[in-house]
Amino acid sequence: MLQYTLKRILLVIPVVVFISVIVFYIIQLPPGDYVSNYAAEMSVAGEVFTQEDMDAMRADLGLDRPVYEQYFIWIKDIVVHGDFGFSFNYNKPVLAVIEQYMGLTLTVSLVTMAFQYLVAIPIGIYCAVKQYSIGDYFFSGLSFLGMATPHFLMAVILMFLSYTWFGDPLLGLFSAEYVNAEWSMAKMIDLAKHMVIPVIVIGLSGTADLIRVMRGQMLDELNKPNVVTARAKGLSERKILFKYPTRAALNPIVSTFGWSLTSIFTGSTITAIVLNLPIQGPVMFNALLGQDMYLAGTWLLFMALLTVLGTLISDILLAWLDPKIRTEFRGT
Amino acid sequence: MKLLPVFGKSTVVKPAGSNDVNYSSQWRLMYLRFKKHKLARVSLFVLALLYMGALFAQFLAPYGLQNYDSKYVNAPPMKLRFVDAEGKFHIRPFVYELKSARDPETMRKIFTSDTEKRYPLQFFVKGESYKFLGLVPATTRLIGVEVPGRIFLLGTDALGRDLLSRILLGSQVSLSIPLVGVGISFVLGLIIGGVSGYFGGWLDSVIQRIIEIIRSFPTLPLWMALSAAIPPRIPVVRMYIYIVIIFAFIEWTGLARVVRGKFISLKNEDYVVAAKIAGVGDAKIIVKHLLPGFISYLVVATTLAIPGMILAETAMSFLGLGIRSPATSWGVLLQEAQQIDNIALYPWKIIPLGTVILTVLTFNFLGDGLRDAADPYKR
Amino acid sequence: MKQRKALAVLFVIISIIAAGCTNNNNSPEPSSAAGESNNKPAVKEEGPVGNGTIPAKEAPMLAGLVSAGSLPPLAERLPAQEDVMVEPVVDEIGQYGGEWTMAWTGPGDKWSVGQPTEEALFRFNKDGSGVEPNVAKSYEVNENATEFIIHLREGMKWSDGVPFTADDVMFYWEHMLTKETFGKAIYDAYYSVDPATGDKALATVTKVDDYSFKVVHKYPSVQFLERVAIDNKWFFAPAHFHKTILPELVGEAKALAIAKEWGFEDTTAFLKETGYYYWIYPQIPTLRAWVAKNDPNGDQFIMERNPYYWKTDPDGNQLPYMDRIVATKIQDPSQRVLGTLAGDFNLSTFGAQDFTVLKENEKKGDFRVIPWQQPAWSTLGIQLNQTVDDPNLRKLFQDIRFREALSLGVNRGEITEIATNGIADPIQASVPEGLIGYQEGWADQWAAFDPDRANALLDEIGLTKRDKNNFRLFPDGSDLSITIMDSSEDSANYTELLKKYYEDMGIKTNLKIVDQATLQELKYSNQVPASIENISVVNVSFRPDTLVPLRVLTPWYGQYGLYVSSGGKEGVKPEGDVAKILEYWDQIKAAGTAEEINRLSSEIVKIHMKNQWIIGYAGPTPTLIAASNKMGNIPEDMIWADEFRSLGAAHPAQFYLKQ
Amino acid sequence: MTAEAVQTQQPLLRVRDLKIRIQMDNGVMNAVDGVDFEIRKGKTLGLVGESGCGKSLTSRALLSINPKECETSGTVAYLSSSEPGAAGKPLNLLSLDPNGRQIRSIRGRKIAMIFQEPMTAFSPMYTIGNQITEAILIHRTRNKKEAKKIALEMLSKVGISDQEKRFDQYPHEFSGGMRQRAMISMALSCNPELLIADEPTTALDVTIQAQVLELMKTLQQEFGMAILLVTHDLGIIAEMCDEVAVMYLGKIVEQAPVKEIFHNPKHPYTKGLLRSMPRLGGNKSKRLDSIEGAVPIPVNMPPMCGFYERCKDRMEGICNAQSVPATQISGSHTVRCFLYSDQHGGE
Repeated sequence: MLQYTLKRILLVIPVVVFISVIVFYIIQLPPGDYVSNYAAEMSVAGEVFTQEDMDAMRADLGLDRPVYEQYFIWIKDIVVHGDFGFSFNYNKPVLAVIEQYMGLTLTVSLVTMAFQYLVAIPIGIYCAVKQYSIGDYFFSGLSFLGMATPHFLMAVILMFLSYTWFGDPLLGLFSAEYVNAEWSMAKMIDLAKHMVIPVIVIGLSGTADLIRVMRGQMLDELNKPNVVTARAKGLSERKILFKYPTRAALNPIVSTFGWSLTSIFTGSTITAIVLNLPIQGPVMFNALLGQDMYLAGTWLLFMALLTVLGTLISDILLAWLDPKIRTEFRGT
Repeated sequence: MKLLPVFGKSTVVKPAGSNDVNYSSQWRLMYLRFKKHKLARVSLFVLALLYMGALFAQFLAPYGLQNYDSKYVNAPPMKLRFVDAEGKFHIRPFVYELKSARDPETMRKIFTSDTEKRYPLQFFVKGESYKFLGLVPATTRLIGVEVPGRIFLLGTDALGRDLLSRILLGSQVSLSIPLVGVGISFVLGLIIGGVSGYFGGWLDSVIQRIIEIIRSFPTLPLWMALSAAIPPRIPVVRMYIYIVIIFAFIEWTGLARVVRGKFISLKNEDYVVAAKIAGVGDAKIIVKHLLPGFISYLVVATTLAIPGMILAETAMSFLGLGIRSPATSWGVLLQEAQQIDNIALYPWKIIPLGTVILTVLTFNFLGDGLRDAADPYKR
Repeated sequence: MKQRKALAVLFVIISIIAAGCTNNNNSPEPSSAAGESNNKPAVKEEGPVGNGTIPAKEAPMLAGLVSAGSLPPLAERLPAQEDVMVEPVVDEIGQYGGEWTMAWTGPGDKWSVGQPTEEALFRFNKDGSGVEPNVAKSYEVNENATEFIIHLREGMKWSDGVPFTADDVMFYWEHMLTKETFGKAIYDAYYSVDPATGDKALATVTKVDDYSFKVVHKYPSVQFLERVAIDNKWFFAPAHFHKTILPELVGEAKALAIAKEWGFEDTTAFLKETGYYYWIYPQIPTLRAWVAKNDPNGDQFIMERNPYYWKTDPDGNQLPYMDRIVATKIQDPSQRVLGTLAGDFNLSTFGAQDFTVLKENEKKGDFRVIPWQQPAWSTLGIQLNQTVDDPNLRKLFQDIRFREALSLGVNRGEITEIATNGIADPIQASVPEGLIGYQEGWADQWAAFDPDRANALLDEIGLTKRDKNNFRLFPDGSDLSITIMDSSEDSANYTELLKKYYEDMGIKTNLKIVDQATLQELKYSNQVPASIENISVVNVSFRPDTLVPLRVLTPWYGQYGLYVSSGGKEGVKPEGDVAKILEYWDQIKAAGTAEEINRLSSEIVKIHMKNQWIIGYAGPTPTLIAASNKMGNIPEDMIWADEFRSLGAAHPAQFYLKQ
Repeated sequence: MTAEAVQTQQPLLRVRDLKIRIQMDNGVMNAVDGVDFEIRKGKTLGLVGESGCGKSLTSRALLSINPKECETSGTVAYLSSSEPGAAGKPLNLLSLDPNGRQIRSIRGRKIAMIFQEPMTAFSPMYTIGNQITEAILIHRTRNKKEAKKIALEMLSKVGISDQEKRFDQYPHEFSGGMRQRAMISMALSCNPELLIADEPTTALDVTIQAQVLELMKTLQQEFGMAILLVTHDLGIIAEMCDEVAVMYLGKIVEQAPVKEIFHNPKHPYTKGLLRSMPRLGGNKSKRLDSIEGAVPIPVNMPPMCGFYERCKDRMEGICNAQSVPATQISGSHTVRCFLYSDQHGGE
């Protein structure tokens, strides 16, 4: 197992290096850079920016160098100093920007994920056991509905409904008075209130998928002879259900957890924009739009790393969960 | 609690009707099984209707995509009436003429029905000219009212265009282009996943790493670069097709992984090993022995991927990367609907959401039905 | 709209005096001021000053601090009694307390808190007719407008309690502005031009005493104060703060260390941010009514009242009335609307496109919509790049008949109905009535919808060949198409209609949306053949660069601007009427009197009228201010112009919330 | 083999008129259509028939572990002294709630079952030990240590060496034969009175088959349990059984002691089956006989002999006109065929 893992990790390194090159290249691809973007933004606000101003700014930020030079400087700083560069937009080191949003991002993502798994797995089991029952149709229909509605539209509609019914569109994650307040019970409640729409919007689609997978897996597992064996042994139906099919059906779901690693951090960018959530997704989107390249680059690199690691974790998890593979490694 | 069917291999084959069922081909079994899935059958029917609607959209839509009219900006859906203001019943449904005015305070357009002017619904009326099926020039449209009357069964948009027409004409893009994308990822996923799974070894290792790289590809800046790079002369629909194709070139990885997994598990089956020992060529083994083993799964996976593409189109439109009006897709319509003032003031603009949901649902149900059908033995 | 008429009257006044404000303002005593002794102060004072009988009052929030001993008493915080600036209130004396809640998109949106809180040395007066002292108490000017003595307010303090004196001005001038430490070249306002030779000379600035300084120009600079109000706004900086960070004074290494401490990579960005965008940094003292309190990168940016603010209301209450400005970060414009409807934001500004949704919800949301007119030539229009790369296209765009055809071939009635919801008038792009350069009848020039005439013109130009889609071709048979570049989807409805009208005339029209950085880049590389940007300018002599090709900015003049800014090294040499515009501009810079400037400005505008490089399809629309009904003292008949600092023109320090 | 003792033994399980109907789209399938048989204590009954004849459904019906789509009727009287039914009457297993406590206390403890494919019958997720002790923990002891001891004992009984190590291994680490041994040890771990073996050796290769069968026989003698052996393999029947019931299309067409079946088959189907069996010393060049045609689907079947279509001796107008009653040939030999029935004489 260890050897396998090590081998996989070693393979990750060239992949990540390659990705970092692509990432950097792609960020550079759209015409214009941070300076032209900045100049355009400030022109809108009525400020005068001359070509000299822009050239000077470029020179300061090192944007006048060739792309490959910028790349090597960036990578060198990462490797040598652990310095991921500087965010032009925030006037802060990239890591500080990422850190600023990490807490709430994780909160939103983990709550959403917990919601997804806690809701989807029981419903998936239920729908499989009671296949073709009214409940099955109801939950399947509901989850399909969640999946079929584009997130951004659902978010806007829920926000508007919340405004018309409760007079509060529940924008952001906190009401204005709590944004900078110390943590307190009231702030927690306020946060919980503001989490409802994101959890529904982001969670529902994922839930739909999970329910489908869980239901399908359960249906497969319920038809396996080992269930009959267990029954012939005299086990109660409940015990059978949880010990055999559920356990087996959870395997693929647990192992896909690695795949969703990236979504923990990005969340649903579009939804977050619509709902004004102060999380990483929109920050990175804006970094891309504004060509805040080290921020965007670091983030994309991070995401790429997570994707690769997620695949690795999934593979290892899958191997670990499958006794067949696990024991093979034990033997060697 | 009672658990579900438990037929070991030795038990009765669940026959489904005809006497020679034991000897039916896999496809026939699928068909028989599929017929049983009521929801899937209904979905197939609905989808067929939707696609027919798309095919004949120009004929079905009362108006064209550039039928702007400042008089009817943001007009609510008209009621199709049978009983007129005097309580008289008409066998032929009709609409009243819409009178528009502006609220001087809020500048909102206010529409009232002019009960004096009645326009009966007419069939096969002469309207704007179009090309039937894109080939035959025609002017006849299925429904309409006599000029100068107008009929907006689902209301109008901010440019005074008929929403019903836009939904119908938009379905031509929304229902067809995702098929292209899915088709491409299907072929790519099948070939590359198959090669990776069948041959294994270093080839597999390389392909898996490539897949990892593609999966972690930053798509957003890629789209942004593309939209800047694509020359403006290219019609938006064609530009969108390009985007979908590129999308497909990224999306195939998921399918490839599935195919690879299947190949790995199948290639060690006795019958495949037997064929190999017998000296059957790789290509033949793949085509003859491996593919039939799970082609049905692939069909299902493909069916289930289509709604994802349809939804992706709406998201692309949100980011301003998709189709742009006057070319219309459902994504464009939803993107217009999501503006807060539209939801607040002109809620009928959300109607296209209904068709999107309907399509996505029916594709999913169809996929489910196919999945059940593909698996007659519940393997 | 009705309001236009009212504003028109207002504008007439402006137009008469705008350029010549210096003369007008000082007409009672210009000569005497120059002749009399320099230490006699107060040539002209703005508003009643220092009403000794009413003791000044302060906000409860500060009173608490004073009694707790952490803040000096009010009398010590305000300038000397006669130097306190009394800010007239719009409607009534307000109440203390409350927060101005608004939406902003983050630090990039710094101007939306910057303009309303801005305290310029001289600011435009309420009707925009000229400047008045603001941070300055008064000024004196000699007859030929070469010597300006500016007096400051005695006892005035920075927001950290350090006295504000002429040294702060001198420091700014010597160590920051002329050293160009904050990323801006020395502003044009500080140069004077020799009318004969065109020689440009930098002014000298000297300290007179602690509360006055003198600016001396080599050649007359009639508009110096207005230009400062537009170009530089603040002609001072907190010396005691900048002394601690400027590399010149602390050394490069130390400065870099400080920059890093602040989180910056290098000193350039650090100095630019601290020297120019200082108001969003809580560490930097300002003269503003509210000062930054927290990190602007957070989800909520807070500015709190400046305890040393140097203005009171007529009753002697220290301003501002409201305790805080709370700017909540939003990511999508719809959140501003929704937040306003829900009462989350009590004072926000909107474009005219949100008019209906705001108006419909006025009652429910308990707010009111106040329209401020914009000095815009049009809200919907098109600019054709006169220097577009394609020679065929350039020839076409430079053909006045082509522009006339494009103007006539579009139904302005439909456009205004659909794209501006009936708010704008269906008129040509033109100077609004009341502004410098207004021309009778211009609004109707080529404004009728006449597709026949348009087509006839196009045929006359020689665009008679058509391709298989019935689009016109150039006489040489090559493809003809106009590509409109834009950076947002906001005008999608309009561009869609435009495309239809143009294509009805047989002109193939493409629309390309790119992000704004790309658009900026494309402008520099002359890749923007047509744009739908609009012109909004109060007075061409104040802010010439949209109408005069001085640099790369406005799409219609394309590379002409680059030619001028690069001194002829790059770009396209202006010819004909464009060259004439530049000539007039050179004359304005050297003009000795306001009348002269006025006349020349009108000439520039007339050339624009003749050529109609900027075609308009819909007249100006107002900027909307949605203010909670609890928010008082917001003026209604105002002009929304960047020159007047947008909302800042309403003097937000005297806005108050009814408790 | 004690065929002569068959009649004298006490019945343990008496099945009467067992019917299993499955609702199909196109009608009702009578998968099991009126089956009667008895299983005697300590004896082995073989249930033989082609795939799809209903033998597995029948065997599972005894424990009510068929899926709920199977409508089951008839009686399965359990005549064990230790498990009396209400009012001293024999307990009808079919009348019990299929998920109830009572039937569950019989499953695994009194009547145990082993399956055709030991790979899939074990869950791959848990160790063999876990799955064996499970039944012990339900039925015999709550003490885990004790349960493990019993399980280890059982494993050694079925001939698995190194039990301690094997106990913690997963099914995939066992060979096919070992798995089936483990399965048997699991089934026998609670000393059942009846072991239902559903094609226990089909998935094994021939040498292992013999070992497993031998093991079963040995253990039967040791534990004194009865066996219901479901198979399609007449060779196994010959080796293992005391009595044989031949099933065809949901019906038992012939039932007799094992020697009787092999030496004196009556039903044309039984004869056909025997002919299709390879024989030691048979003519190698001759192809094995097979029964022509395929088993029809018993959906909406009119009352007739199910073998009619494939029968060489069919009598038109008789065999396809009415349902076939059982005919007693001798005391222990019944057959369902008009050839031996008095009823067809009435034509």
